[in-house]
Amino acid sequence: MRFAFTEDQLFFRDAVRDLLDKECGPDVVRGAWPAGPAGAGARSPAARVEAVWSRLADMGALAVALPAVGDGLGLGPLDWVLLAEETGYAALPHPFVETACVAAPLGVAAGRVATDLAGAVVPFAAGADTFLLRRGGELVTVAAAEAQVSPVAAVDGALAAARVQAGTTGGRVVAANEDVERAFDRGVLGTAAQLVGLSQRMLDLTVAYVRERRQFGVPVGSFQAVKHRLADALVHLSFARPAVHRAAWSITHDRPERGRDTSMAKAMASDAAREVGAAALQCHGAIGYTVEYDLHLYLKRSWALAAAWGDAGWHRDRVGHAIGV
Amino acid sequence: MRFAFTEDQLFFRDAVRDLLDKECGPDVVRGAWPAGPAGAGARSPAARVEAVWSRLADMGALAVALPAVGDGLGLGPLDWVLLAEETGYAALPHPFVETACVAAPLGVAAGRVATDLAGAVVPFAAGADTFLLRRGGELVTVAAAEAQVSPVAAVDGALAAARVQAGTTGGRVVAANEDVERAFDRGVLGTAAQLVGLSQRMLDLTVAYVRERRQFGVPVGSFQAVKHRLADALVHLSFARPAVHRAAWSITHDRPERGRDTSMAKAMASDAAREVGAAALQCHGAIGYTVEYDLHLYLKRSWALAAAWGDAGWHRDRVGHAIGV
Amino acid sequence: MDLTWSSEEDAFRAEARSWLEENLAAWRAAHGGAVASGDTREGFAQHLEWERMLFEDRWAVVSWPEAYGGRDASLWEWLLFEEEYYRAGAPPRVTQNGIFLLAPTVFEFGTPAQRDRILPRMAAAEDLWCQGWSEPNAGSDLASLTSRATRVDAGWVLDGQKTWTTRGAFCTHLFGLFRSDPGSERHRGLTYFLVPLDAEGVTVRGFGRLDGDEGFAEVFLTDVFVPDDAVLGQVDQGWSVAMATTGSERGLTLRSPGRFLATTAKLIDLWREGGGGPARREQVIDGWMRAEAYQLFTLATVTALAEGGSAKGGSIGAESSINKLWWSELDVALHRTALDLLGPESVLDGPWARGHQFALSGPIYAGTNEIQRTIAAERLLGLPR
Amino acid sequence: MDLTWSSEEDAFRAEARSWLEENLAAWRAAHGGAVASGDTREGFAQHLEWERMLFEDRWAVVSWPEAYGGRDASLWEWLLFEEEYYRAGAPPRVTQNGIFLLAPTVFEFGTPAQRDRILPRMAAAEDLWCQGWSEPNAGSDLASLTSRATRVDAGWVLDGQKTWTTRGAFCTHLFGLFRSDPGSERHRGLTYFLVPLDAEGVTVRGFGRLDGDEGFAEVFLTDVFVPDDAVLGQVDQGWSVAMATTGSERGLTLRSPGRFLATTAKLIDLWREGGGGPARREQVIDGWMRAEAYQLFTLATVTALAEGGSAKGGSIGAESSINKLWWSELDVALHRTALDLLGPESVLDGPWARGHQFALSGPIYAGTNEIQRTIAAERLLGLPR
Repeated sequence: MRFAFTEDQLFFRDAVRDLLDKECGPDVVRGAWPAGPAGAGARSPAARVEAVWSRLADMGALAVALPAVGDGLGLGPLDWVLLAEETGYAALPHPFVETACVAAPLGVAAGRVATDLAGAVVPFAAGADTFLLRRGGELVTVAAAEAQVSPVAAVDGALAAARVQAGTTGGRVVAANEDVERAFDRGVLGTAAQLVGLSQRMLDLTVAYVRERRQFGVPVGSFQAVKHRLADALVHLSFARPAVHRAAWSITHDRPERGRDTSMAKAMASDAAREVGAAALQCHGAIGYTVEYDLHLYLKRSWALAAAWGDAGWHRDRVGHAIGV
Repeated sequence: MRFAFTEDQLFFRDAVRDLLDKECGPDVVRGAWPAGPAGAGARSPAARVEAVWSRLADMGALAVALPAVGDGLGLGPLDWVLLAEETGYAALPHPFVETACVAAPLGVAAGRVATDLAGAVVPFAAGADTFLLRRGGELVTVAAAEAQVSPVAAVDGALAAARVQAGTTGGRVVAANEDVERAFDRGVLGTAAQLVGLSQRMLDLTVAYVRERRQFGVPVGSFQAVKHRLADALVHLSFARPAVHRAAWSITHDRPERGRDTSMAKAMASDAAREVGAAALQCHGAIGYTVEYDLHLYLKRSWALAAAWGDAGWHRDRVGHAIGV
Repeated sequence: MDLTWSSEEDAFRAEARSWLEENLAAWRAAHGGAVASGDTREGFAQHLEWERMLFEDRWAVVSWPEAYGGRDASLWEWLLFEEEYYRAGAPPRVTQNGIFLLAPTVFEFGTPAQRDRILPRMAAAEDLWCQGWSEPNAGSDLASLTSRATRVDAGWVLDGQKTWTTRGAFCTHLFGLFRSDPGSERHRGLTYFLVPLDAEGVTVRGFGRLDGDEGFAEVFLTDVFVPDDAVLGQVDQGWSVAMATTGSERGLTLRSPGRFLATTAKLIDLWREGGGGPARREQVIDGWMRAEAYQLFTLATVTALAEGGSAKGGSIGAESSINKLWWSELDVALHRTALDLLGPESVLDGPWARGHQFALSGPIYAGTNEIQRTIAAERLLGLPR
Repeated sequence: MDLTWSSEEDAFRAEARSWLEENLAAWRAAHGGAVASGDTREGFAQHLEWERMLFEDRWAVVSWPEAYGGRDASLWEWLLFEEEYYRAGAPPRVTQNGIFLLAPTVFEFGTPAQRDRILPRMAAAEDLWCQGWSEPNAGSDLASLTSRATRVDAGWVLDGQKTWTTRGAFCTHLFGLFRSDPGSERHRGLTYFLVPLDAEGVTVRGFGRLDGDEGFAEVFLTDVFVPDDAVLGQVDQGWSVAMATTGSERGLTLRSPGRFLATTAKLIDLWREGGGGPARREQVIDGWMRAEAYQLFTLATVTALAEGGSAKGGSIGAESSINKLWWSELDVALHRTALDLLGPESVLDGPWARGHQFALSGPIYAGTNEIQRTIAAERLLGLPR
């Protein structure tokens, strides 16, 4: 029994964290938003937004789970779950989960991948190179040019979401049967990890704000109501995180409880993100309600991901079936 | 449109309140508990417990809804709902709701009444003179001596609960068909009103305690966490109360929404009692957890009544059916 | 107790309902069926047309005296009108900061000349008022504001910065507090001013809100001269004047039950459209009960107000705090339930998602819910400060 | 990461399981199948027999050194033992205040002579320890205690009153803090004392708890002489000595996940017995997930402790606050759900109702949850005091 990551895993996590900290600040996330009042505030140019993805590729973060031929490392969820957490922390405006966690283990290495495994509203569809789509009991890959992509307006402007249609033929079959569910579970896990990262980001932002912001002659963070609300947020986050890490282990070892554990992770991470997000917004007060402040970038991503890949209710139901309730 | 009681209704309420304030303090409630450690603390003798009932009868509070012949006033729920609230506030250890609200309008004036309309665990069965029991689609009255009464141990020691069996024949039919449901709704309403009264009592006790109790050099009630918890308790109580009063109106006028409104009242009053009770216990700290302090008398009654006459979940379901959800 | 409406009230409701139905259709048709949000510049102009239609037929300010454009309607009729307004799906009132926040204060504290000057133009949506309460360092802690008013000949010179002024970029006037006694602290020495935004020295900068609308503004004031009659109430007594308005904002007027009853009806429809499964059923029922309880609480409050004397206004005092806690949390709960029902589709920028984002502002604005809880605990329960 | 148990650990678990099964049956049979609550006088005596059976076969204190009656078990084995203990439905440990609260402090601060004197008799349930933290005016605010210790020749004289001492009326010894420096305030000048309850000048009065058991006691001390070796740790340093113990109380040791996993399993059975309808299904699933998450959090904590050096104890610091918040609220939620499932039968004085009442004490004792939230906010999030 050992419930902890290896030094290598933590080392890679730290490297990705450092990269994103430097290269994927809120200005970069905002740079992925459409121009307009909703995306107002400090914005990086498109080139900087693109650069993050290349840098992640350069450092091998996208190839962790690619089969161990060529650039691939052939590693499993325990090796990428912390990276997913970091991409959540940064609200990375690119399909890390879809590309590196879902598609790569299927041997798909064709640029940015978007997939309808997440639901009919496909995140990051607008900039995708390849679509990974359900067809019957199989998963097929289709080049972006061969699919019909109908963009939709999402609350999270950086989500670049769309509905995607491809014909009933063509494309390459990359998974079937149980492997489709495995791919789905990897996406669920990656998304749950991103929600944990997003929750951590929202909590960090809020703690920093309430330590500085003064009202009634004292820092807002010295009020018991604020302390207790943020303590509760921390509690939610602290208990969702090990559920996510355990699911990574269950998937890595293809345990019989894989589906149950993955769904528990997503349900808890989605609920935690809702609690933490609500606490963050409330403790900020009016400034949190403005788009020029950064909180909304993370809050809206957390709403999007909580609803994608099955929401908390859907996954709670799946857990129920697994435990006979 | 006028959502308020008449002066007469308020006057009668005040009279009952004064009586119970003088004659039905916590020592009297505790006097109705079986002797033993669970009922430890200042206890009045049985005679004083009995006296409260006689005094209520003397002032006419039990005959408000009795048909207007003899002592009866022939009045409706709007005239007794506030009295029920007061009996809840006092945690009166007698079957006021069963006798004065449920049985009296059926012309039953045969001492203390207990009824299985409340559920299979019949409150105040041990001291009842008459049982009002479901039989098929009818309600019959049976003298206490003719029923099999099997006492059960309830958490609320003053509840004097039992399971009650009577034969399939005998007794007097006092209601049938829709009138059975009307009798049930009166019991639900009276119980909801008692829950509102109990919640008010628990809140009052707690407010008084936290104003006096000092820790860390200041009154406990000056801490934001305590203030906010009790403010939330007040909010719950303040919005449950009008729901109860509206149900009294709906029953009085036998409105088509009678069942819906009554169930909404019970659901909200039960939920409010749970919230207020939990807040009261928590804000008291350890002393609230002792039987020598009074809080538990009201807390345990609130648990008992929240579960009797259909719990919050049961009534929420009934509301759902009524509104097409 | 009588929970039925009189035949006159029923007739009033019927008149409101048919007017709303007909005129809403006409207004929407005039904009090709696609009216923009009233918190955008384009949508604000469209909503002003709607406001003028309301005014034209005396529905803009039903409870005001006829002389100012109202119908002298009772509080009950006002409630009925609001219920019909939301039931009809009519749009948020872009004039609400004037008619719901400022107007009660003008009625109470204004001179006859101020009333005559301000109220008719406000009712007609000719003057558009925004509130100037908050400053960058005075949000929840309103009394810490630093904008100042300096006495000069025949008037005052205002300096400072206001922020979070809803729709400030589209309005013509601002009301707010300024420190008129330079040596004063906290609640003392403040004065309530009425400021035209086209006055020299005023700069307004709009900025974006969570829901994507450019609905907030910062207002910068540099050496802005206003005459003596720009003062509402007494000099240096602005705090108590403002608190009357704040009471209105928190209380009955801004959040009529009709809004939540209408949201609940839509939520029930949404639940049915989704197949009406058991998973979220209790939440939907709970939402209905909470909205219904808000209606009942309001009826009790209006009864008390009506019987307490003034049938037109009066004060509901600290009770408005529990009122605000209830509706603001109810609104969040209703919208969260809707998002749960929408599931994956909830990420789309639709009416429920917009409504959710707006609902989230409820526990923040008009005095945060933390402040409301403290007020309720101290003033209603008597807990020590 | 490896979430499997070794074959040695599996064997340890199997041994514990079969021992518990067999011996629990024997113990219950010896009392005609009806063992009273350990918080009543009669039940306490019955539970002492159980404690002695545990000690006899070295299951009383598995993680202690063999010399003191333990098995030198790892924290992992301790967790496994606890899980089996609760799964078997074995009773609450009436010795827990000694073995879980005092013992870690004795291990850390006791002299070799104190360890030898105290620990074996504690393990054997010969000395029965109760805690003497709270006083009538020092509950949450522990540092405001006023019981005092006066230096005399070769020892100390203790005076004062302690309260809320769980099972104090049935115990033989008390541990607690006394003010040894008469001029000191708050956390300073306190000393940690070990007091035999049969010492001259000690009076113990039991009183009733919410769940009907006589489980609390007040302890009055008047001119009670104790020798020098009744002091644990250094004179006047009692606060830091006590905090180590309090950390244990709040932390890992008192609330092993096994208890909540066992409650959850019973809750699922209850839901099934009631027909398994949809109304409370989500609550049941949620309860299971929260208990499971508590288990996982604990595994992560134990891993960190095991790798941080001491595999036997170590400190989990302020993290124990979020631990306590989670399990105490989980326990309330599980029991509330059970009462909901029981419906009208929930009013009966049965195991779930008892469990519910006990669960309600969770957010109060061992540092109220309000205090835990403040600790978590200040020490883990770094919010200002």
